[in-house]
Order: sequence, then C-alpha cells, then structure tokens
Amino acid sequence: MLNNELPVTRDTLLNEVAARRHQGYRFVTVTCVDLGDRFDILYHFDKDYVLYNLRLSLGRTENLPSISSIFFAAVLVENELKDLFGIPVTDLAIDYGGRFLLSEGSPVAPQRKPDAPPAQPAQTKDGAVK
Amino acid sequence: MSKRTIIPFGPQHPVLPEPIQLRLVMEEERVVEALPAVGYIHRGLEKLVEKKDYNQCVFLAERVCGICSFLHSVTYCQGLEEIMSVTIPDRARFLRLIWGEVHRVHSHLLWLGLLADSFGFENVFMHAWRCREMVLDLLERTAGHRVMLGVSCVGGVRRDISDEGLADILRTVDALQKEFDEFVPVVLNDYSIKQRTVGVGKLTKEQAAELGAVGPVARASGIARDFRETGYAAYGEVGFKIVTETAGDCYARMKVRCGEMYECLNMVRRAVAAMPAGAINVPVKGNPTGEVVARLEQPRGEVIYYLKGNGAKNLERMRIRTPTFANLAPLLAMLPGCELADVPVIVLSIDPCISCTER
Amino acid sequence: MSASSKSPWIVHYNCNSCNGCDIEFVACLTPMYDVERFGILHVGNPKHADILVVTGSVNHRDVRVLRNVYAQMPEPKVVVALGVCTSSGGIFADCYNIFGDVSKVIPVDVYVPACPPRPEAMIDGIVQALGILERKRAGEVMPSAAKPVLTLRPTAAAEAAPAAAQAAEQGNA
Amino acid sequence: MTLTPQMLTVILAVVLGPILGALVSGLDRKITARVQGRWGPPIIQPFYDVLKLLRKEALGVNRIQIIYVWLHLAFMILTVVLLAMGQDMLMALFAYTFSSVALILGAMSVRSPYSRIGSHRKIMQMFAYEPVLILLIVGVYLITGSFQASSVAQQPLLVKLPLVFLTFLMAAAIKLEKSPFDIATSHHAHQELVKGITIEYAGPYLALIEITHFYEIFIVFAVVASFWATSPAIGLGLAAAGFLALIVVDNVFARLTPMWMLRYMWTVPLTLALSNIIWLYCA
Amino acid sequence: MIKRVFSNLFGSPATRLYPFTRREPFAGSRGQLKNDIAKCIFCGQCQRRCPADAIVVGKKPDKSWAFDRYRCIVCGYCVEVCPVKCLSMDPKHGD
Amino acid sequence: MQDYDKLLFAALILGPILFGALALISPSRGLRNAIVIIAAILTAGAGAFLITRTPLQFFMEPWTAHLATGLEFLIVLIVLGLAINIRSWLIAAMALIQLGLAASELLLPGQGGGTESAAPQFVVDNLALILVLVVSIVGSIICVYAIGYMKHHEQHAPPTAAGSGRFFFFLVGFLGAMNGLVMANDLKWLAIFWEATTLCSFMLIGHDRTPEAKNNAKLALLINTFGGLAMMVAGLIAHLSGHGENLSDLTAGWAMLPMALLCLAALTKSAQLPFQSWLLGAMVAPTPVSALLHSATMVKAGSYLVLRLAPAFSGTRLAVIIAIAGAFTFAAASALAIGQSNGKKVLAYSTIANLGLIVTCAGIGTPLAYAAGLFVLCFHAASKGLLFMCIGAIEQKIGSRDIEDMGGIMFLMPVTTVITLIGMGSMLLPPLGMLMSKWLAIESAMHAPLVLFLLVVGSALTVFFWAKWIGRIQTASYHREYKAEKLPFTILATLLLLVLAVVAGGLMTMPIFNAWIIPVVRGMTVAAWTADGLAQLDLAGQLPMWPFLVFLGLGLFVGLISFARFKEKNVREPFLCGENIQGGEHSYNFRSIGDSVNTAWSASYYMGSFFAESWLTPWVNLLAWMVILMLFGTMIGKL
Repeated sequence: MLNNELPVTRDTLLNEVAARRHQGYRFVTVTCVDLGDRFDILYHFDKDYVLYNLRLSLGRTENLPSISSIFFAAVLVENELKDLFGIPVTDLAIDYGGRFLLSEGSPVAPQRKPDAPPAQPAQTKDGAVK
Repeated sequence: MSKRTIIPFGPQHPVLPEPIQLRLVMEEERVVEALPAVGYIHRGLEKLVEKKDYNQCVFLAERVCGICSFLHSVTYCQGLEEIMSVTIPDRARFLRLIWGEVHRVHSHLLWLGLLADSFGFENVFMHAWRCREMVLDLLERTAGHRVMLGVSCVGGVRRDISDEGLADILRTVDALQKEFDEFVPVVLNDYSIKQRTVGVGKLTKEQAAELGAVGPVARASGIARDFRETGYAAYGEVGFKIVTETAGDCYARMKVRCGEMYECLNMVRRAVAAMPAGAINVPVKGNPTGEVVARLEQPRGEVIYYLKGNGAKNLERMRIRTPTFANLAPLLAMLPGCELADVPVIVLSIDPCISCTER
Repeated sequence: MSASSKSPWIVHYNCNSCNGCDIEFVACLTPMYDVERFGILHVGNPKHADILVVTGSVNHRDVRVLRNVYAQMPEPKVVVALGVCTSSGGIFADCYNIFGDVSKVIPVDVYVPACPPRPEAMIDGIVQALGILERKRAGEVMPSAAKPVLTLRPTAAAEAAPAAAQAAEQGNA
Repeated sequence: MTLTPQMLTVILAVVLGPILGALVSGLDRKITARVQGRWGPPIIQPFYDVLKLLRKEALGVNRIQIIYVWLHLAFMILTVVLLAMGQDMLMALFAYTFSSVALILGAMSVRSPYSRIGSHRKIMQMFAYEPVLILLIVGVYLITGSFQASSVAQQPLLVKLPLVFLTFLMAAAIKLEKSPFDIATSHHAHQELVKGITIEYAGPYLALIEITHFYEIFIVFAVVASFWATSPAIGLGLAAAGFLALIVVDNVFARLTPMWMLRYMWTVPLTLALSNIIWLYCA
Repeated sequence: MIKRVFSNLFGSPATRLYPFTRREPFAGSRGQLKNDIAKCIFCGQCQRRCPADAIVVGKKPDKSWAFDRYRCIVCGYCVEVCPVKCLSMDPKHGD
Repeated sequence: MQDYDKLLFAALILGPILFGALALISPSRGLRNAIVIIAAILTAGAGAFLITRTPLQFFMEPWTAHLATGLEFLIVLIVLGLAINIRSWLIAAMALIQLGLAASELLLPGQGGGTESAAPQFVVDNLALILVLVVSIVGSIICVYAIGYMKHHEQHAPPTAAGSGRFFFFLVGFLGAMNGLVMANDLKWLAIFWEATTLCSFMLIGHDRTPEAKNNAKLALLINTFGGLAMMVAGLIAHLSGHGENLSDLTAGWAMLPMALLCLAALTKSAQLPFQSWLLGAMVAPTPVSALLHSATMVKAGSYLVLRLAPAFSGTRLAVIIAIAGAFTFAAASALAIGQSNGKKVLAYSTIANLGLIVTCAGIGTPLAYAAGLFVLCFHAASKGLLFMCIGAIEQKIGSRDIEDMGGIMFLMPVTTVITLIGMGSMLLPPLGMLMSKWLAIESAMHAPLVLFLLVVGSALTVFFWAKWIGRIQTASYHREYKAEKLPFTILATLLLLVLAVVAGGLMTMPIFNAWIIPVVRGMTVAAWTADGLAQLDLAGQLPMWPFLVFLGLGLFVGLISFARFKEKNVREPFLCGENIQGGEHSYNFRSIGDSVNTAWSASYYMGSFFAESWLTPWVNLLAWMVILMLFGTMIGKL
C-alpha cells in the first residue's frame, strides 16, 4: 500500500482528478499493473513533495476515461497505456491510435498478461490519428 | 496546395542527439503546430524485470539512459531499500551524493554543449565537452567507467573512494571551478547566445505548473521544486541551495543549469569534507514484497520509479516515469509560434532524454 | 591510403540506444579525441556520408529508418556498429520491442563491443572501417563482420585441482 | 595562337583559383580546429574530400538538379574569367549571382523540404549581401571612374573605402557560410536544416559544389586583396587579416536567424557602406 | 569568448593524438573481462549473475567457459561474485 | 513620301482596326480565325517592312485637322457615355472636363497658330520604329495565340462574357491604335490614339462582365482617363503658350509644364506607382489581354512617351524626379511581387517594375541610360508576352493561377513548362536581354545615388520572386510519368515562335546592342549629351559575349550529358530524416504521428510580415504620391 491512497471507480475518477487539480496538485504520472484478472491503475499527483495516489481497479475489457481534459499532460501516458496494455482509453486529447510507442511488427499490448486475449486495440493499417 | 510547410523533424537528424520525430507544420518558418512521434527508442525494458532478478536489474536501471545512468540505478536501489526496509551506511549515502552530483555536472556540461551545437556555436560546444572530459576522467578514476558507473547496488554502493580518490575529486572540482569561472559568465553574457535564447520558448509559471514541468524547466519558470530538498541520500546533511529563475525562456533554463553546476561543485566539496568512515554497503537478504514509489532529482528533473514485488526474486512490476516524459507536454506548449531555427534550441532547452522517456 | 579513406564522412543513427554510446561517439568529435584529424566529419546527412555509425539495439520502428538511411548512402559505404546492443542486443536482448541486432537489418562491417565502448575503442573501430572502405572502393566484396565467442577450456593446471572446484561448486549450488 | 598576358592571367586564375581556394579552406578548418582547442584535419583535407566525392556514386533525387549544378560551376568560372580579364565588375557580379541562383534553383527542383527551405534561406542571404556588393562596385567606380575590374590596380582602394571594406567582410561571412550567417548550409551541418541547400546532392555533384565553393573562396579573398592592389604584399596581408577576422567572428558567434540576418545586413553594413559612398559623392 | 579563441589559437590543442599516443588506462577501470582459466572452477556463478547472458559455462564432462564480448556490458558483476577470483577486469579496452 | 509608304502607314494603323471589324462581323469562328491570322501576318509584315523605310514623316492634308478634332470629340463623348452607363460620376466628370478642354481649344486662339505649324502629324523615327516593331510583331503573335485561348475560354467563361467577335475586334484593333499612338507627332492625334487604347483596354478588361471584371474595367478607365485628362491639359497649354502642338516642337521647345503633364499621363498609362492598381485589376481579363497590355501595347505607350520626351527634359530637375519615380516603382513593385502567390499578379508587378526601369532610364537620360531603356522595352515585351501566354496556357490546364498550385506541371505540360522556364530564365540569366538591360541601367545610374540605391534594392528583390517561382514549376521527381501535352496549334506555334525569338535575341544581346541600339541612340541629337556619355555607351558595347556563351553552353552541354547519363539506379528518396515511405512518385511521403502517412511539403516564402500587399501598398502609394507632387513642385520655380 502506498501512502495517501484513495480508491476510485471509473465513475468517480474524473471528479477526484478534478478535485486534485482544484487543490493545486500536479499531475505526475499513471502507473498500470496487470493483476491478471484486473488492471490496477494508479494516478499519482504531487504537491510539496508529497504524493497523492488514486487507485482505480479496471476490468480487463472496460474502457478507461481519459483525464487529458483535466490534465493535458496525461495524454502521453494514457496513449502509452493504450499501447502497452491494450486498455481502450476514451476521449484522448491526442490519440496516437495505439501506435504511440509501438510500431508495426511490435507485439500487440506487450505488457498485458497473456491469460485473457486482449481486447483488440485500434491498430489500423496506417494508424488513425485525430 | 497549401501555403503551409509540413516537415518531419527527425528521427535521423544531426541536431537531435536521439531519435524523436516532431512533425512540424509551419507557415514559412514559423511553427504553427508541432506534434511528437516517439517510439524510436522504446525497448520495453520495464517488462524485463520479469526475466532478471532484482540485483541484475540495478544494471538494467543504469542503462535506461546513458547520461543520468547512475541516478537511475540509485533511484531503483532507494526504492528497493524502502520496500525491504534496508538502511544503508552513511558512507554509502555520501558516496551516492558525490557521484550523483559529479554526474549532474557531466550531464549539464553535455547539455550546454549540445545546446550550443543547436544554435551553431561550435566553440562553446567544444569547450563544454572539453570540460566534461575532466569530469568523465574523474568518474573513470573513481568508479571504473566513464559513463556507466556500475557502482550502485541494493544496500549501498559497490565501490569505495579512497582518501586519495577524495583528494583527486577536490582537485578536479577546483579545476572545474576555475574553468567555470572563466567560461560560464562568457557564455551567459554572449550577445549572440542571448539573441538565440532570450524570449525563446517561453513557459510561464502557470503553464509550467499546469503541464507538470519538472526539473530545470520548472525551476526556470519560477517553480522552486527540487527533490534534493527532501534530503534523500546525504543531501540533508550536506545542505543544498535551490537555483531558480523566473523568465521561463531558454536563457533562464541555461542560467538555472549553469547555476546548478556551481552548486554541484559546492556540494561535492562539502560532502568530501563531511565524509563519514565506515562500510559502504550492507548485505541484503530476502526478496522484496510490496510496492513503493521512489523519487529523486535527476539532472533533468524528477524521476519516479514505481516498484512492486511479490516475494519473488523478480519484481512484479517496474514503472519508470522520467523527467523528459513530464517535460514533453510543456515542450509542446513552447513550440508553436517559434521560428524553425528555434526548434532545436527549444527542444534541447528541456534537455530531452528520449531514451529515458520511452524506456 | 587514397583519398577515399582520408575523408570519411559519418552519419550517425541512434536506434534504440540508451545514449551511452551516442554521447561517447559525440565525445570523439570534441577536442580531446578530435576525429577530424582523420578527415572525419559528422555530416548528419546519409547522402553525403561514407560511414554509417549505428548505436543501439534496433526496435521495430527503427528498422525502416535504418534501412532508409542506409539506402540513401552512396557506394562505397561502411557500417560501424558501436556498443554491444548493436551486435546482440546486450542487456536488452530479451525486451519485447527489440527487432534484433543491426546485422539483421543492414550488413555490418565493424563491431565495437563494450557498453559503451571508450572513445579510443570507437576510434579504433573507425580506423578499421577506413581500411574496409578502401577495399570496397577497390571493388572488393567484404564479408560482414564476425562476432567470435571466446571459449576457454580448462588447462592442465586447472584439471589438476578438481577437488577444490567440486567443493566450491557444491557450496554454491 | 600566342598567349597574351591577359589570357595567361585567365588560365592561371581558372586553374589555380580552386587550388588556392581549397588550401584556404583547409587552412580555415585547421585554424578553426585550433581555435576550438582541437588538433584539426590536415591542410590539404579539402582535396581529399573532393577527390573522394568525385569517386562516389552519383546519387540524385531527380535529373533537373544536375543541370543546375553544372551551371553553378560554369557561372562561377565565368565570374573568375571576367574578373581575370579585367572586364566589367557589375557584369561579373551578375554572373556570380546567377551562379548562386543556379544552385538555388537546383535545390528547388526537388520537393524535398529541407532543400527548399535551404534555398529560400540562400535567397535571403543573397538578398542581404547583394546591395553591399553593388555598393562596393559603386565605390570603386566613384574612385576610378571605371567599371573595369582592371581599374582597381590604380590606387589603394582601402584608403577611400574603409567602411565598404568592412561591410564586404560581413558579406564575405555570408558567402563563406560563417557564423552568425551559416543559415542555408554549413560545414558541420549540425543545424536545423541538416545540410540545407546541398542536402540532395551526393557524390560527384557535391564535389562540383565544393569546387565551386573553392572558386568562391578564391574570389572573395582576391577581392579582399584587391583593396590594396598596388602592392601585392599589402594586398595579401589584407587578405590574411580578413581571413583571420572571419575565423574569429565564426568562432565567437552563434548562428543567428535568417530574419536577424536580414535586419542586420539591411541596417548596419548598408548604412556603413552608404555613408562611405556618400562621402565619396561629396568629395 | 574572443579571449578564449586567442588563448586556444596560441596554446596547444587539447587533443590526445590517439592512436599515436596512448594514455595508460586508469587503474580499476573496467575495460574488458579476462578469465584466468587456470584458476576457474566452472561453477557457473558468473553465468547466473550476468545481466546480459554473455557467459556460458559448460559443465562436466565438457568443461568450458564461453564469453561473448559482443554481449558483455562490462558491469563487473561476475568479477564480484566469482568465488575463486579468476575473473578480472582488464583496464585496457579490447582490440 | 511614297505612295506605298502611305499604304504601309494605313496597314499599320487602319489595317488592324479594319480586320478587327471584319472579325467582329464574321459569321463563323473559322472565318474569324482566318481573319485574325491574316491581320497578324499583315501587321507584322508591315511592321517589319517599316524598317526599310525609316525615317518617315507624314504630312497630312490640312482637312485632317478637323477630322482629328471630330475624332477627339467622338472619343471623349464615348467615354462620357460609358461613364454614365457604368454610373461612374468621377469618370463622367473627367470626361466632361475633357470635353470642355477640347472645346476651349477650338475656341481659344493659340499663340503660335497651333496646328498650322509645319510639323508632320506622324513621324516614324528610330524610336517609333522600335515601338512599331514590338507592337506589330509581339502583338500579332499574341493575337494569334488568343485564337486557341479563346476557344477554350468560351467554354469556361462566365455566361456574362461578351462574344469572341467583339473580343477580337478590340484585341486586333488595339494594335492599330497603338501603332497610331507611337507614330503620332501631333498632340491631338496622340490624344486620340491614347484614348482609343484606353477604350480598348476598358472593353477587354471588362470582357467577362463579371462584377469583378466590371469593377476593374471601371478602375482602368478611371485612371487612364485621368491620364488622358492630363494629356489634354498639356495639349491645351501647348496650344495656348504656342510651343507647338506636336511632340517634336515640344521636345525642342523646353515647355516644362506640358512636358510634366505628359509625363504624368505616361505614368498613369504605364501603371507606375501610385497608378498601379488598374494594371493589377486588369488580371481578370482573359490572359491574351494581359499579355497584350503588359508586353506590346498599353503600358508600353506610357514608357514610350517618357522615352520620347526624355531628350527634352534631359538634365533638368524634372528628369531627376522622373528617374526617382521610376526607380521607386522598380523597387516597390519588386517588393510587392515577393508577397504575391498569384502568378499573374507577380507578372504584373514585374511588368510595373520593368516599366519603372524604363522610366528611370529616361529620367537619367544619358546615352547609356537611353540605350538601356530601349533595351528593356524590347526584351521585356518579348519575355513578358511569352510568360503571360505560358501562364495562360497553364491556367487553362490546371485551373489556377496560384504559384503554389503549379507544383507538378512539369509532368502535365512539359513543353509549356520548359518554355515558361526559358521565359523566366530570360528575365534573370546573363547574358539574356533583361539582365543586360538591368546591367546597363545600373551602370548608367552611377551618378544618381538615390536612383542607384533603389535600383540595387529592386534588382536584389527581383531575384527573390523569380527564383521561387522557377523553383516551384520545375519541381519534378524522377519517377513520375510525363504526359503527352496537347496544346491548340495556335498556342503552341506562337509559344514556340516567341520563345525562339527570346532565345535568339537573348543570345545576341551585344550584337543587337552594337548594331542597332547604339546607332539609334547616336542618331539622336540631345543637347545634354556629352562625348563622354557617348564613349561610355561604346564601352558598354565592348562587353565580350563569348565568355558568357562559352560557359553557358558548356554548362548546359555537360549538364545535359549528365542529365542523360543519370540512371534509374542512381535515384534515391529525398532526405526526410529517415522516415521515407518507399515508392515511386509518392517519395515525399513520410511516416509520422502514430505511423500515419504524411506528405512533406514546403511552401514558398512570401515574407508576409514584410511584403504583404495590403500593408505595403498604402505606404508605397503615399511615397509615390509625394514623388508625383514633387514632379509638379519642380515646375513652380519655372513658372
């Protein structure tokens, strides 16, 4: 367990993130851990050298709402989640279409555990860009 | 056809030290839109923790990036030490600080050279890198390698510095101080350098806070945030002065880094003076269980390691968020509106380390 | 040595390198090592280059870039691969996004091992490449560089002390 | 056919011009290296470079660029010939300008963005230095009453054209692609445009551009020397001093932007040259 | 900057004329891995610890120690763990 | 005066008008085309034949003076009618004033007896001959070109467009009016033809009758009527003051005010700043009109008049101002051209600039300058006519006149593109005509610092806009398939004819200069010319051509050999930082964000912050008005 941790759900995520922003927190990053049956997604925020973490437990096929409308800086890491874990992130400010870090020839969603077949991310031939 | 110019800036571009592509949309030479395309250095090393045990991963962490290599491994080790509740010896903390700060000097000198190269000031580039050779020689003498120090381990450091070595450090630091005293004011007051950096790539304090800028980029915009203030390693004992500027342009970032170089030298001097005797590492037994977020200040800013262990020799998850990753969003805010000639200057002003960013 | 090997122009592509080799390569250009002594220029444009310096293990996105850069170089051309990542993937060999070593993409003429190699080693590698460039210029077809594995077998002296060896082996098991 | 002295001069200039230019270029690289604390390449390095390039594979993006590179060289030699014949300086300047224009057009004949941006910058460079060069010719005319290049040997021009001489050195910094004006292409190519205008030329074609550049260097320093054409020794000294000054300037300036160059060249040097010219009118 | 230019111009260059003049490597520098095979006991510790899988140790009966320097990251971990200290780091870099 | 001289005279002036009228009433297109071709051949032939007859003087029967008066009234009335028709009260007012002037000229007795002087009404001297040649040869070629052009235009023109018959009437008739203008010595006849060209241009610009065309036609009428007004005032003053109502007397008689007014008229006609707007507006017309207006006719009338007057005001303060006005136009129009991406506008500004050069030369007035002015006039007519014809053909093919759209035309229409490239090359390639004339002009301006400075600035700017345009149209990648180009025969033939003329003339600039221009200039007697000036002229003529031809030839020859030897295997993708997508004509594609396919594109620079028409125009117009005021300011001391 991390210090300053707050469990959130998909529905409360955006509100909580907005609350952090309101309290003057800085967006740090998002960490995703594949637990096998669910994804454990941690949103890290920082204020005065103290981390504040939101923990979201996401089902393997569920959509993840993007927080890039609240913290633009999150857009890159959310694209990364989409790439590496095959999590469908919705409403991205800039969508690299699953080709952010990976390219043609790369394995699909390589950091996703293999037990469940990945929900096919949007890997179009040319890569759809907004 | 359009009156807009669309060019790929990178990946193979001599002014960029590492492959990243910026798709620039320009009107004549004024950039109206810049979007990065990354993934040229994505190796996927986070997943390698599943194949290599946590001690081997010290070397893996060191090779996340060849410039701030030592500080990566230190962050990793600090994280593991926290999970495993290991207290490292005092001497190890001081050694980490010394190597860390010498490394920072090397990184900033490297950056200064590359920045000079980006605006075509070859002489500054050459001189910065010439000074940097002094630092690299020092690192090789004390740690055994110029770039990949390979001295970190979980529980302390692998290698001690003898008293003679400490004296050597002080001599080199004095020599560097002499070089800086001559060279840095010249660079900071040069007319043409000011022409190319003052007012270029502005990032206001609000933008920096909003977009989560870290490190010298944030400090140049007036945000006094530096993880060394939290006093990890021996920073608490040695004392530390934060360097900030308010203008938020490339020149301010240059000033911040130049100021930090002096500060690094001072810290090294104080650390050498206060160096405690004793062991340099403690044996670590068992395997890590639990999760932790380890953070410290790299030359480029705050680096974050999320580590999760489940009692096995291999970690379950390692996640690295590097300073450049955090600074990419501010970069995107700086680029539109600048001239094409300023693009490399602005890109280099955040001291990008793409290899860190993409892992 | 003719003019072609006295004026080698270099283009450098960093595919997937951790920067260690890159900065050491750039260090070769700086006053301490100054490879311009050999007429070497870092031109940055494959169309002007004679030597392609590659660093890093190649990932899937770099494959096409590396091929393009190589294809745009005029003959004769030589490839120098710096660092162990280029020859085997080094510590990253097992990463999921690694396509493989450089020789899987383009033919390599000189490998410079170590992680990262010292600038001196890089200069050695480039000087070696000059010889190859010269011979390619003369029309020779050069084989790709070899990566011999050093295999040592026990000598008689070592055989003489099997007991100690066995004891140590058991201790470590 | 007998060799007249004039023809001899022409032949000598055409043959020795690039050789001298290459030597100057080599010396430049050596001294620049020393200034940067490096050992530097051998002085005859430019010869190695050109010989190597000539033997490389001749690559291109399209065909049209090839014609222009030959025109680039041809008009540069023409400039040398015209000057060596003592012909009209303004016409020589036009021939010289067209030589640059040919390079620009060659670079523009490909759609490659780096090449095109480079050529636009080259146009801006021409636009920046052209007035200064014409004012130089005006100054010479006002002193000697003639446009003929042969007339410069009448008296030391430097005495009456000190400011024009200064501005010519600034223009020379542009022509030789020195900092702070190395915006269209540069020797080391660590700039935003990579190699800019010459980026799509490879092998022998690049060698032609290099040879043309040697001619250009030769012309530039010949003009510098001709500011004291009455005494070859002083003229050469002048050229050497100008050469050193250019290297020093190259090494104490960052590369500045095209817009800065335009603003600067159309204010400071132009004002200097014009005031020099105006006092000649008044005199 | 002009001062620097002239001091460089009239001073001697910083360049070390490698390969004509070679500097002795610093003691303790990690150049390349050497194995004193006479002392080696083929225990396989180095193989197990090597982060880059550069060492393959052949067990009985066909004992061998195979080292791929094209994989070695010269970290020195193997030297550290070697029980008989037959492994060492040569400060010279390879050839 | 021989009878066939009269015939020649009639063929040059009345011939085109007559054939134009025939074209107007011709029932079928085939017949009309034949008529136009015959008219072109006859006019051109007559013009060429005139060489053998120069110098000529035509003394008209006395009764023709009344004819002239009648025609003058008629034309002014037509203008008045048109003005009322298009509801332009300003033009109407000016026409009314003109009417008043014409009437007062009738009523008020002149001091010197006016038209009864012994001067010939029409004179063909060397200057007029050069103009006649330009008008009748280049003009005729354009008329023939128009046949092919209009066939296409009829299908694509807006439904409001007037009939092609009427178009050809004014187009061909224009040549007659123009010939009349350049041969006229009598101010009244000059004014008649002057107004006639104004009318023709009005009708031609408004041909499509779109709102824009109507507006621009109105603008052209307005500005040129203003010029006509100035001319009539000049005539009246000349009449009243007894300087003689003809050019030869005027030039001999130092009548400054009429001269200044005539210069003002000339400036409006040749679209010098601040009167440039009408010529830019004239772009809406079908391209043959632009070609005609810009090269052979209309604007040349203005520059002709200045050249005609030049010997008279040579050395006066008026000359200084005229030179400055021209040089300022040269520099400002070149600057304005940089900001334009509309190809025809670039050509228009280039025309304005080059006419400015002629005016400058006339103002400088030394023999060398005068020769330079003549040189510009000839070469500009040929090159600019050619360029307009090319751009017209290109525009009809690609449906745009924007420079940025002309990227791939090398494949679509290789022949036209190569001709266009030669045409553009002739504007800046030594030793071709335009560059040589610019050289002469700059050399002759050495003693006028301000003029010289403006010329230097202008010529530096000129390179900018030509280079980027040439760069755009010649862009070609190796792989693209060239398409066979189908051009209407008349267009192809005229293009080839003119390009041959341009190349041949361009390669023989110095022989032409020595054999023709120098004798023309030496044949003039101008008081202000010194032996020194004439010696300078000869010196300029001694520029050896052979080095140019040798090196141009060698460069092209070796270049073409390498061109031919360049093989497919030597083709590489352009440098796109390694992210090229392989393959054929799409070699400028690169992979970018999320592996998407992007096309690299580099637009030309228009330097919008410096050279934007919208903000530059008011400033340069202001300055130009100041120069115009200064023009009359010089008179105050004289009056």
